[in-house]
Amino acid sequence: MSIETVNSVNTRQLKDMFLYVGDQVVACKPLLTKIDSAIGDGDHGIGMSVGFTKADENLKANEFTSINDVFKTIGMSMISSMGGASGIIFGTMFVGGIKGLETKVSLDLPLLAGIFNKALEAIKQRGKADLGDKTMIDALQPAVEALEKSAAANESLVEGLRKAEIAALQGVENTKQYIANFGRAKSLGERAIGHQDAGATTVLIIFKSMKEWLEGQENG
Amino acid sequence: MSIETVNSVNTRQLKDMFLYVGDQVVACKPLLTKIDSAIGDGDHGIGMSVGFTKADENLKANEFTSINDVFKTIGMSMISSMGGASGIIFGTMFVGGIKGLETKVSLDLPLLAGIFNKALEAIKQRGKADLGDKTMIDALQPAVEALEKSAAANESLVEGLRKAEIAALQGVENTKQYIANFGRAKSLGERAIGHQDAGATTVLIIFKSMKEWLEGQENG
Amino acid sequence: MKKIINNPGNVVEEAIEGYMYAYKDSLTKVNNVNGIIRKDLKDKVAIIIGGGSGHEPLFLGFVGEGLADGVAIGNVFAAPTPNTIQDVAKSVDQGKGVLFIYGNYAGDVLNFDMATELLEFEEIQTQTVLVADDVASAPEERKGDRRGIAGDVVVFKIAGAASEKGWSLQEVVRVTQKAADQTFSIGVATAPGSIPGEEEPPFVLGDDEIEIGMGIHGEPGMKRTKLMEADDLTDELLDILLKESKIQTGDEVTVYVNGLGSTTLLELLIVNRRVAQILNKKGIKIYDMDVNSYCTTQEMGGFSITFLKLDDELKDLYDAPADSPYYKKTQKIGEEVK
Amino acid sequence: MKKIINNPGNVVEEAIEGYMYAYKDSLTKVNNVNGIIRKDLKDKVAIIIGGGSGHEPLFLGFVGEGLADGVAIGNVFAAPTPNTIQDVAKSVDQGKGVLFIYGNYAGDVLNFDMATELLEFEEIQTQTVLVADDVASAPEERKGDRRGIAGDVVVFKIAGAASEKGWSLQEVVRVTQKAADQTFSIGVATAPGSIPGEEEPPFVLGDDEIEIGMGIHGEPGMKRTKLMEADDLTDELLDILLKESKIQTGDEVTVYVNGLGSTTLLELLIVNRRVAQILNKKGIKIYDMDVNSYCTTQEMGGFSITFLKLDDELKDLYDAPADSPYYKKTQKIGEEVK
Ligand SMILES: Nc1ncnc2c1ncn2[C@@H]1O[C@H](COP(=O)(O)OP(=O)(O)O)[C@@H](O)[C@H]1O
Ligand SMILES: Nc1ncnc2c1ncn2[C@@H]1O[C@H](COP(=O)(O)OP(=O)(O)O)[C@@H](O)[C@H]1O
Ligand SMILES: [Mg+2]
Ligand SMILES: [Mg+2]
Ligand SMILES: [Mg+2]
Ligand SMILES: [Mg+2]
Repeated sequence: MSIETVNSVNTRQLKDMFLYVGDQVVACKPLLTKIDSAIGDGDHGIGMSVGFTKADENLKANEFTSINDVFKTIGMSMISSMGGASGIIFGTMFVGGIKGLETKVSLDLPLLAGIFNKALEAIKQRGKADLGDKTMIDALQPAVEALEKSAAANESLVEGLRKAEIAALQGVENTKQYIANFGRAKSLGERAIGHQDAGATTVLIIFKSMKEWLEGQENG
Repeated sequence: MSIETVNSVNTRQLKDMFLYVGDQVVACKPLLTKIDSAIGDGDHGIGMSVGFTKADENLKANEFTSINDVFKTIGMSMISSMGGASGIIFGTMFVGGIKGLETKVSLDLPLLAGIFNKALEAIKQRGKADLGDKTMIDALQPAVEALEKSAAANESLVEGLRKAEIAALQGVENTKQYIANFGRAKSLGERAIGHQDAGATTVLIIFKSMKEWLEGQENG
Repeated sequence: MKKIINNPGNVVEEAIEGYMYAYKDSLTKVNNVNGIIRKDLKDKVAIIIGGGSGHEPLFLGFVGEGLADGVAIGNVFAAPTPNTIQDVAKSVDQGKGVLFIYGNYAGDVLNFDMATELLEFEEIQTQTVLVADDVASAPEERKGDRRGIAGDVVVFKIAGAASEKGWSLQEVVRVTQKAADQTFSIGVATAPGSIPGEEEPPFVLGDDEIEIGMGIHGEPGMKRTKLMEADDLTDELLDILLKESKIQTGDEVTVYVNGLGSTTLLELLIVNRRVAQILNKKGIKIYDMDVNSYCTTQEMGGFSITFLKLDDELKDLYDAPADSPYYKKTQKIGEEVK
Repeated sequence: MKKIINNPGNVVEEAIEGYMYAYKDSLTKVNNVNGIIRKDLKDKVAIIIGGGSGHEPLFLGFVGEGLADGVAIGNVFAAPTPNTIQDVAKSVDQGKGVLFIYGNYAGDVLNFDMATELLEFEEIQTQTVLVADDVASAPEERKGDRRGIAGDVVVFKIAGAASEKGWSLQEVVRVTQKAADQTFSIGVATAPGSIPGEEEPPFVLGDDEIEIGMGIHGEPGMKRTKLMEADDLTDELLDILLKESKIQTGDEVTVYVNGLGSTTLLELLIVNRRVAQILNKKGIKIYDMDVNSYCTTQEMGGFSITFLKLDDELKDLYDAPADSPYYKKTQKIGEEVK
């Protein structure tokens, strides 16, 4: 690929991108474990590793003809292997946005923003949590908003992801101030304050890794 | 009592002497625990405390008309409260020597030597252990021999107990070289070497405390 | 933490294999998922239980006559996946409906609910009763937020007995919900457990610290305090439990004293003594007491006390025979079969 | 070590009290001593078991139908006193004789033997079968020196079933001795237990050290080694156990995988999986497997594996129903009552 700005990825590139994302999340397992231990039950890193390892396996074992299939494979891998809250929640982050979507073979920023926006709604519906409840939504929602804003400004895919990462990071920071209303940290009350949410951290890692992979493509 | 050498004790004094002995053994509970932990199951100090505490209770609750009764009360207190190997073994150390003995109201060195000698035989018969098996016998047998020798030389009761203590101490030292053939240290083989036997240590404490009590009477 | 395991990623699968070797005469493994069902399925409402691993014998130990018909097993401390639940449900359904019973945790609710949606497509009728017995996890006003802990077991017992009687799904749900509503627990933690394969414990307690009300995944409780004598600690727990449950003089309860892992039966029996003394003093009738480690968190230290407040209907169901690998209730010889 | 106790000197008495509150319908406390007996004593040979406390549910948990008629309970890790044993024996004797069954430890032998002497005066006929299943504790030439560990339970089971059939004392002794002779165990320790009230553990193991063959009171075993994977460890234990027991292709065994306290059921099931795999591979028939923590040493880490080699007579007795608080064997519905 050229050093030009990447404005869209095809099915094969999308698969490669998420293989890279998965590797990064798996590499962060100890960090996620530590964060979930502080206010949850300590298994978030393990769960995400299981999910992305399964996704990795299923991505590698198959050829894909649409980006819909890539998203679906990742999401269903998570839902069918992880269990726990995050199996459904992160699974829905991938399958929730492609429901009813016509078959696509390339992904640009507007489409990505649209998919994750729909996924966000699906997550909220399933999990009943909203912004400020100290969940992954606190990172995902601002990230989605950043994607949308960037798309509206006709910015490139990589630029959109850069902004999404920044927004997700801010979201993770925000979770430190919240008490938890969902998940295992729920009963913690005031004690949760000062600690960041594990799932939100995973969302940050996902956006950061998508961006890194794209940057790698630009510079490569 | 005078500063004269004490040559015999009456029933009441014998009771007081063993109340003192009991206190000393109970005070040594942590030491005995530690020794039994190294090569046994760590409960010898607890067991001896239980036994002497029960003896203490029964000695204090009753008036005694013979030294036989004092010995019997101590021994039966142990047998009926301690359990474990040492309940029988140390119980027999007190009841084993007065079986068939005519009623006595005072105890001198030859009688003490005789009682403990008979007790030693009873212990051997019950427990099937002998000198060199790394048990309390390794302290008791030399102590009894010292008492007998001292009695044969017409020495005083306190002198006899001084020599018994020295002999018991040597016996305890000897146990360090032995492998154990009885009790929980049995399976230890060579690994028991270097460690002293817990029961032998208790025998030493008993003789040492009897002597101390008598010396206290002389000086008092 | 020294754990007797192979690859940490395989603990659940391998434990299930080991379990199946031991109980293959009465249980069957469901293909491809971590689910187990009874061999002698009856033509009745099916009871399905489930939850994360790491709490053994909960959940897999309670499949059998008079208890659950199937269990959906998750990874360590993680709810089972929707497809596991779905496959277990399909394997046990007799066309009379399926009742899901599990502890009230976000992850479990999400996964069982998704399974329910999937099962709707297959026209399998499902109902759910959540166990939310842990009074330390939320005040009465937010009862629906309470977590499920050892009380799971007694609710399974009631549901299993009701379904075994051939009751309709609606009736089984009604009485199971009644049992769940009347089940109250409180726990205390003295030491953390561990996640197999992880070096660090999920939480830390000081050398002489305990935490009253701590959840079975180390969820924070009501207060940290110094270690105290068994009787004082039991008194404090009972104060909370009696207040929250509103159980009072004249009521009748069955009591579970449940060890969390490394707290020994010797200790649990000492606690049980105090529970009985206090209940007797308060004039609360003791129908039965069960002292066991049913719901553990690996080698976590501590225990919980559970009360199920009984009425005649619940007593009858509680007394029914049960026969699973880790919970058996025998019919006494000469006793009338109800 | 944080223990949930009151005065350390009272743990045994208080635990017995707590136990009696839970099981008073089926058991009776013997006055003045730490002994418990069945309520529904039958006109048969009486089975008495006993030993030190701290190993719960051993020994007190195994009194009931098809198991022991009475238990004599000692202080923590100490044999029961002669008068405890004597009073328990007097309480259960029906004039058909009493069989003492206990683990082979010096203290237990001394106390039970003294009780035997005392009972002779009262013309109560007693016999003794020692359980000496721990193959790590002495080589075959000194089989009589072997300690008794988790194998106790399966021997109690056989004896209880035989006495329940109304057999004579001589016949019950014969078959119980046969069971004891055919019971073999090997253990491994990963962490020490504790004596309630004592701060220091009775032994120390390095952070990654385990000890193969260690006894249930921390008696030294065959070798210290590094922690290994469950399968490798199980293989090593099975090698020793199969060699010492001479159990071979074509033989039939029942298997107990017994946790020592803080080793979890999850881990024990993983061990059981490997045991089953190896036995299957070697063509040794598995009649039954029981994975439980029957014989513990407080919160000691580790486990033991026990084999009882079966013949037709032993199988029949093993299958008989049993019903005690911590061991139940149910008659399957439709199964013929033997
Ligand atoms: N209802 C919910 N909505 C959105 N995210 C949630 C919800 N419940 C939990 N989460 C996310 O899941 C994360 C915890 O995941 P994980 O530790 O894997 O599951 P569990 O809580 O079952 O142990 C939390 O940090 C939070 O971000
Ligand atoms: N057969 C025996 N003969 C004499 N003394 C014995 C015998 N067996 C054990 N002992 C003594 O008992 C001591 C151990 O007592 P204790 O720890 O109280 O009992 P246990 O061995 O039952 O835990 C040993 O140190 C030893 O001196
Ligand atoms: Mg978690
Ligand atoms: Mg000892
Ligand atoms: Mg979890
Ligand atoms: Mg002992």
